[in-house]
Amino acid sequence: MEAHAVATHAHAAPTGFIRKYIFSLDHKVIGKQYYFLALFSVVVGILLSVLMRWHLVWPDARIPLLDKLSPTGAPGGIMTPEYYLSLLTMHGTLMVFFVLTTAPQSGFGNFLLPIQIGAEDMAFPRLNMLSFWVTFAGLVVLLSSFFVGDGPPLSGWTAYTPLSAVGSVAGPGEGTGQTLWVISIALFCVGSLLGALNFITTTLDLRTRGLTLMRLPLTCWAWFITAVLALLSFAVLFAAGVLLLLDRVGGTSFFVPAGLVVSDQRIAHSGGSPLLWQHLFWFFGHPEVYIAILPGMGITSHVLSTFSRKPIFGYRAMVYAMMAIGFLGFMVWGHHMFVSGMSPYVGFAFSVFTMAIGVPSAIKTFNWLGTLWGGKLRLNTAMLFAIGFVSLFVSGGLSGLFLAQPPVDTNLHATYFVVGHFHLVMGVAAIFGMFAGTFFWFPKMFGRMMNETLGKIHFWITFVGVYCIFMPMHFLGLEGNIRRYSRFTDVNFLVPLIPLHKFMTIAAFVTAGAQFIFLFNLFWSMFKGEKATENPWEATSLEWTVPSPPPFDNFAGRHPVVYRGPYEFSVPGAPKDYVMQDAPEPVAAH
Amino acid sequence: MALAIALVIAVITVISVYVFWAHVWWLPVDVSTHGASIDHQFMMTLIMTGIVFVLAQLGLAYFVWKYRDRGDRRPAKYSHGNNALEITWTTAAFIVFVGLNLLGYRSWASMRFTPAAADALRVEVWGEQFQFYFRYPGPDGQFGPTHVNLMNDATGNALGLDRDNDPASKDDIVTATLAIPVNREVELILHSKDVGHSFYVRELRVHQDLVPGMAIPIHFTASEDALNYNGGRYEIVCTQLCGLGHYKMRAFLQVMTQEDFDKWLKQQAEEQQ
Amino acid sequence: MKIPRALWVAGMAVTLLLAGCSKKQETAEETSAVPSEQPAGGTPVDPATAGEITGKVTFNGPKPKLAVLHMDQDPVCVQKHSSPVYAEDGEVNGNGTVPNAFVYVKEGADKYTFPAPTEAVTLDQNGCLYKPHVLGIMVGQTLHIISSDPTTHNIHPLPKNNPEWNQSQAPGAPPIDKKFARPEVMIPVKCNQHPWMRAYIGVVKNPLYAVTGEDGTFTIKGVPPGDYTVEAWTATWGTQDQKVAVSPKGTATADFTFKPGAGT
Amino acid sequence: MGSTTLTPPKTKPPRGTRLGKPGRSGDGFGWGDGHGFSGGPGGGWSVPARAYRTGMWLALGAIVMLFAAFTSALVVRRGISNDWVPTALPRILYLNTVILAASSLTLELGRRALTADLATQFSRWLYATAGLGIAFVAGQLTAWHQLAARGVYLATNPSSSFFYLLTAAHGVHLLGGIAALAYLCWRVAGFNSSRRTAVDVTAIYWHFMTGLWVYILVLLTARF
Repeated sequence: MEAHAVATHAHAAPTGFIRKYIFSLDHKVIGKQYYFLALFSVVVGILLSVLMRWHLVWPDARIPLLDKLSPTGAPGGIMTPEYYLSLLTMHGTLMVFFVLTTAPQSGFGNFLLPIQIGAEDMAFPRLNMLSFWVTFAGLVVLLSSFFVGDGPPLSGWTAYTPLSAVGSVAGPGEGTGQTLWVISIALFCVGSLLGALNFITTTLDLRTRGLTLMRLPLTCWAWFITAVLALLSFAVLFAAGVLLLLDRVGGTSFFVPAGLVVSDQRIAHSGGSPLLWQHLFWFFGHPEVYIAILPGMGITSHVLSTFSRKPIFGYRAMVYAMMAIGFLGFMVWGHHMFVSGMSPYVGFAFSVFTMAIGVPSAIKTFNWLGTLWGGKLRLNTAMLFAIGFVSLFVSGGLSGLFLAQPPVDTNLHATYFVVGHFHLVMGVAAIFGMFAGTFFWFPKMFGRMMNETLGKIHFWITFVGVYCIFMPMHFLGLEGNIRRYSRFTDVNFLVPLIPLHKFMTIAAFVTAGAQFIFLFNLFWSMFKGEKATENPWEATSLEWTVPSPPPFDNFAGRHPVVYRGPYEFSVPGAPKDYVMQDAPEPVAAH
Repeated sequence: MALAIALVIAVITVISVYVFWAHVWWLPVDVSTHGASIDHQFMMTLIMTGIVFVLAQLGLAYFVWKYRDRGDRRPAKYSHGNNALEITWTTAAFIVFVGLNLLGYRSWASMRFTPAAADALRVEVWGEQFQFYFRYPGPDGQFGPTHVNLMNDATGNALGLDRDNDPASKDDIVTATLAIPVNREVELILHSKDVGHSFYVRELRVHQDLVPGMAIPIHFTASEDALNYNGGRYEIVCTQLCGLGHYKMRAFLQVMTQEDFDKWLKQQAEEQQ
Repeated sequence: MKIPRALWVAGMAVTLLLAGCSKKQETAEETSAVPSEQPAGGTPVDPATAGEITGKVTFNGPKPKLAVLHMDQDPVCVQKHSSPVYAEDGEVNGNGTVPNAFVYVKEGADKYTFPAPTEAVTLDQNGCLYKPHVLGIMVGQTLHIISSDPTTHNIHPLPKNNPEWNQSQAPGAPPIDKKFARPEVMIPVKCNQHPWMRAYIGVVKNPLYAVTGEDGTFTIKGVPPGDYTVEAWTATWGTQDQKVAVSPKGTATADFTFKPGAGT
Repeated sequence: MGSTTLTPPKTKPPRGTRLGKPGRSGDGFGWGDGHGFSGGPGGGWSVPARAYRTGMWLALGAIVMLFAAFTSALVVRRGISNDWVPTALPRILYLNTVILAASSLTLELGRRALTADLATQFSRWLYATAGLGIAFVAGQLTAWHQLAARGVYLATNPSSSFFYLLTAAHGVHLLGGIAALAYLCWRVAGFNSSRRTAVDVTAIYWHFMTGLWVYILVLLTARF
């Protein structure tokens, strides 16, 4: 594969529509393709969550048009429990894989990494194109499960075995739907592995002259470390997916133990281990949450520094903290399994590492605050979302400290406390990172500015909205409100909690509705926005030295040479309050 | 704008803290002997994270307001950081986080590192889509073997007991309600017939997955308090996604005095002979 | 629902998707193709000469002790019953007769045409039990599933020969109408939310079937004259075959006696 | 990282002329510290050869993780259950091992010939390597047939599941290597002692595949 790519790299700008926009080798086009793939997925994912929230609090309500979408999943418009779980599975899978893994890393990373390191393109453009199209195929296969057999699987995005392994006898969607799910994930793994390989190689080998590792923008560091995590973890998920597929269609018994009786039917498997799946899955799954959040951290650092008009506080500490998160991220997967039947001694060891991983996260937070301290804050929309990121990351991160401790987790495991925790810290925080990135780099990507007024309205509703949705989940968790229930009417202690759920559902409706403001702003600005200059934010990294949008080969044959770090703002004695990375003139202080 | 964001963050912080402080929603009552240590560890964590939460959020709010661009000529502070500060807060965070975790060691160890006492009441818990069954060993103290070819819910033999041929099964009592005596250690042995389930009684602070192919023991003691709430009746719920009926996979736990328990068990035994 | 392994080895997801679609179409075609499965131009039954088969099903052995069904987990089910509910499989009357046995003409009726009745067979969920417990239905005839319980059930047939499905029915949800494309005796039906709930559906090619009533007797009406193999099915002791001859307008008798030890 | 050789300055990797911009020379950019940078302003831009080595080592890293996951599954699966029946491996596997080892040897001989710019010998060794690779795959398929003839299939028991899984996973990866060799054979005239990145990168992969196979064989035969 590599041999094939050798030397086919240096490419001229294609002219045909297909080569230019569809099967493009240009990292900028591929980055936008990833971005729009994620945008489509997030719209579907939010729609699913709205339907779920609706059903949760008005379980007997007739949801308009839902019976048209799935006559068996919602007869008469009333959602069945199995359809709720199908939507839940699809929501989780879409969001985790096709949004959180895709947009911040493959979307922004593809568009910006080569420009920020002064390269013409990624190291392997053909692999890059392949990785997008494999990911696209994964999305198509996943969505196709809505239209075959009993619909999408109901085993959740974690697909715990044996529920996911024994076929349709275990529930609707566990036939064809679950098989399609596994294939989709396997495809996604392949796409991500190819992408990760490309990112790492590009960062290591294509940096321009003068751009030492410690002069990289923190975004590049984040993408690089994320790519390392992806390379090591997606291979394991792929292996797990192959084993699961063999259990499902090949009659093997990797994850299915002997003597199962499902719906009074004996299952002809023997000797497999359900915990093996959990170990393999979470060995991937925990690094995965850092894959989702690290690029957001990079974007936030970049945006905070730019609009504080200050160098990032503790650049090296930021880099080392990200490395530590990446490293420790591989040693904490067992904290998902405290009550799974895993050895309690092992569980405690995992908890120590998990608490330790809170340390680099705290370092990052302190450094962000340090960056704001003494700054000259320009509170535009991108900056607001970056500030929102810090707030949400703190809130969601701190609730992780409860779940990391086995005794405390005993009572909170599998409750809404967990749902609130990970939605805040890796869901909406990461999405706030994406919003910040979108407002920040939109001028570079599309050559026009986004509307600030609409952006701010969108920010305010979203920021308050997500707190109204996800903060109460922690309170529900205290009360023992179990997650993944399709209604709360059948367990006595859940019934008094329904009013709070109603509040959250209304907040979810409003917040989801506010996203139309963003979508409108995005597409309207693409065509009607104010034309962007080369460097509208007065930022310093290399992407702001090229036109907006950049030409096909980014630097038009020029070789930028880097003389300094990426966050040289408000340098005393400098003519302006920022100094470009490629500015050769000496600067008074350093 | 700066004031607005500062205020919003501050208001969110205050409301969040208030809800925790005022126990608007709170942990359910604890009716186990080990629950106090869990709740204590929870409180320690809550206090620590609460302090960090308030400081970080209010700090963020304050900085955003204080350091907004006021349009004056004040330049931003040109600083790349402070190594002493980095080392300080790294060390502090490490000590607080890991130290907090170590404080919880004894709570976890007392629950999980030691087996149940020899005289504990042993009960098997069986999960299936979507029902819990409980099996008491009867006077012989032995659980008879289960036969997968005999498992049939419709004949009332969900666990596949062969009462005619297995002497140990003869006196086994299978119920759909878990009754336990108060103040006596109970050891549950968790099994699953089909997919993963979980056994969770929030008032008992007991939570453990049922994993097919494994027999997982847990043990606890219901405290005297257990009789005082809701007639000693608590809900056992499944917390591991197990299929379409997950949301109503539930059973009841009835805590009784030892005499009531003996009576109840005898009555169940008579019904099943 | 298994997908051929060769396809997996190819690893072509899109191909698989197509396989999924084509499989679905296949099922639909089979359903519509059912009437043509009957021999073309088969003999219609002449009601003027048709006779009947009657008999009773008995069990010769110690009366099995039926277990009490534990409904504790769903108070809705408990409230529907004032006395303990016993398992229905293996029920034997005091005189040894067996209710809920399924008796049908297994062989000998293939030369006749029996159009599938337009009226549906109703299966009710009442008191967290299926009513009836055992029922017969013709290939292509509609099974009409309703619920009289204020709790959610799921209907989960576990066929060997027909496509498996599994669908929840909330209180107030519309009835579920389903058909079976291939004959199969018997299809167990289970509600996973109340796992003790069990019905048996006998899907047959002709209307020549009956279920023994409370008294253990049955009558199959409208049988054209001829020689037949009649089978009786019980949930507990398996099946028995018997040859009977039906004369024009005559009544043939087929009694079945089951013994312990046989069956599942 | 494997970036042991720097790109020869001012030479284009093979095929660079096909799609590349005319008149540009390749510079070894990328260290960020100016290492390997030899062109001045206005110089061309292309991917340094070490990027292909880096990419290959990363790919091998992912493959290592894949087989590490399979290995841990095997160890767990063998450890926890009592239904593990060792599968007697067909003897042809040992012959296959020799064939694969020989192919690594011929590939190395080919690379030596390339270093000495002995074009004919290089192409002969290359063809020999590809031929041996195909022979190995054929031998593996024969092993599958022999097992199947004995009635041992994928789902027969856990050890046979792992046998088919690991041999198939290795085989699929090896086919990739054969494709790369076929590509090298196709463009054999384009390589010489200084234009050889594709050859060297393929060699890394091929030797890794040989080592991986020996590892799998040990894993499948070891009794522990």
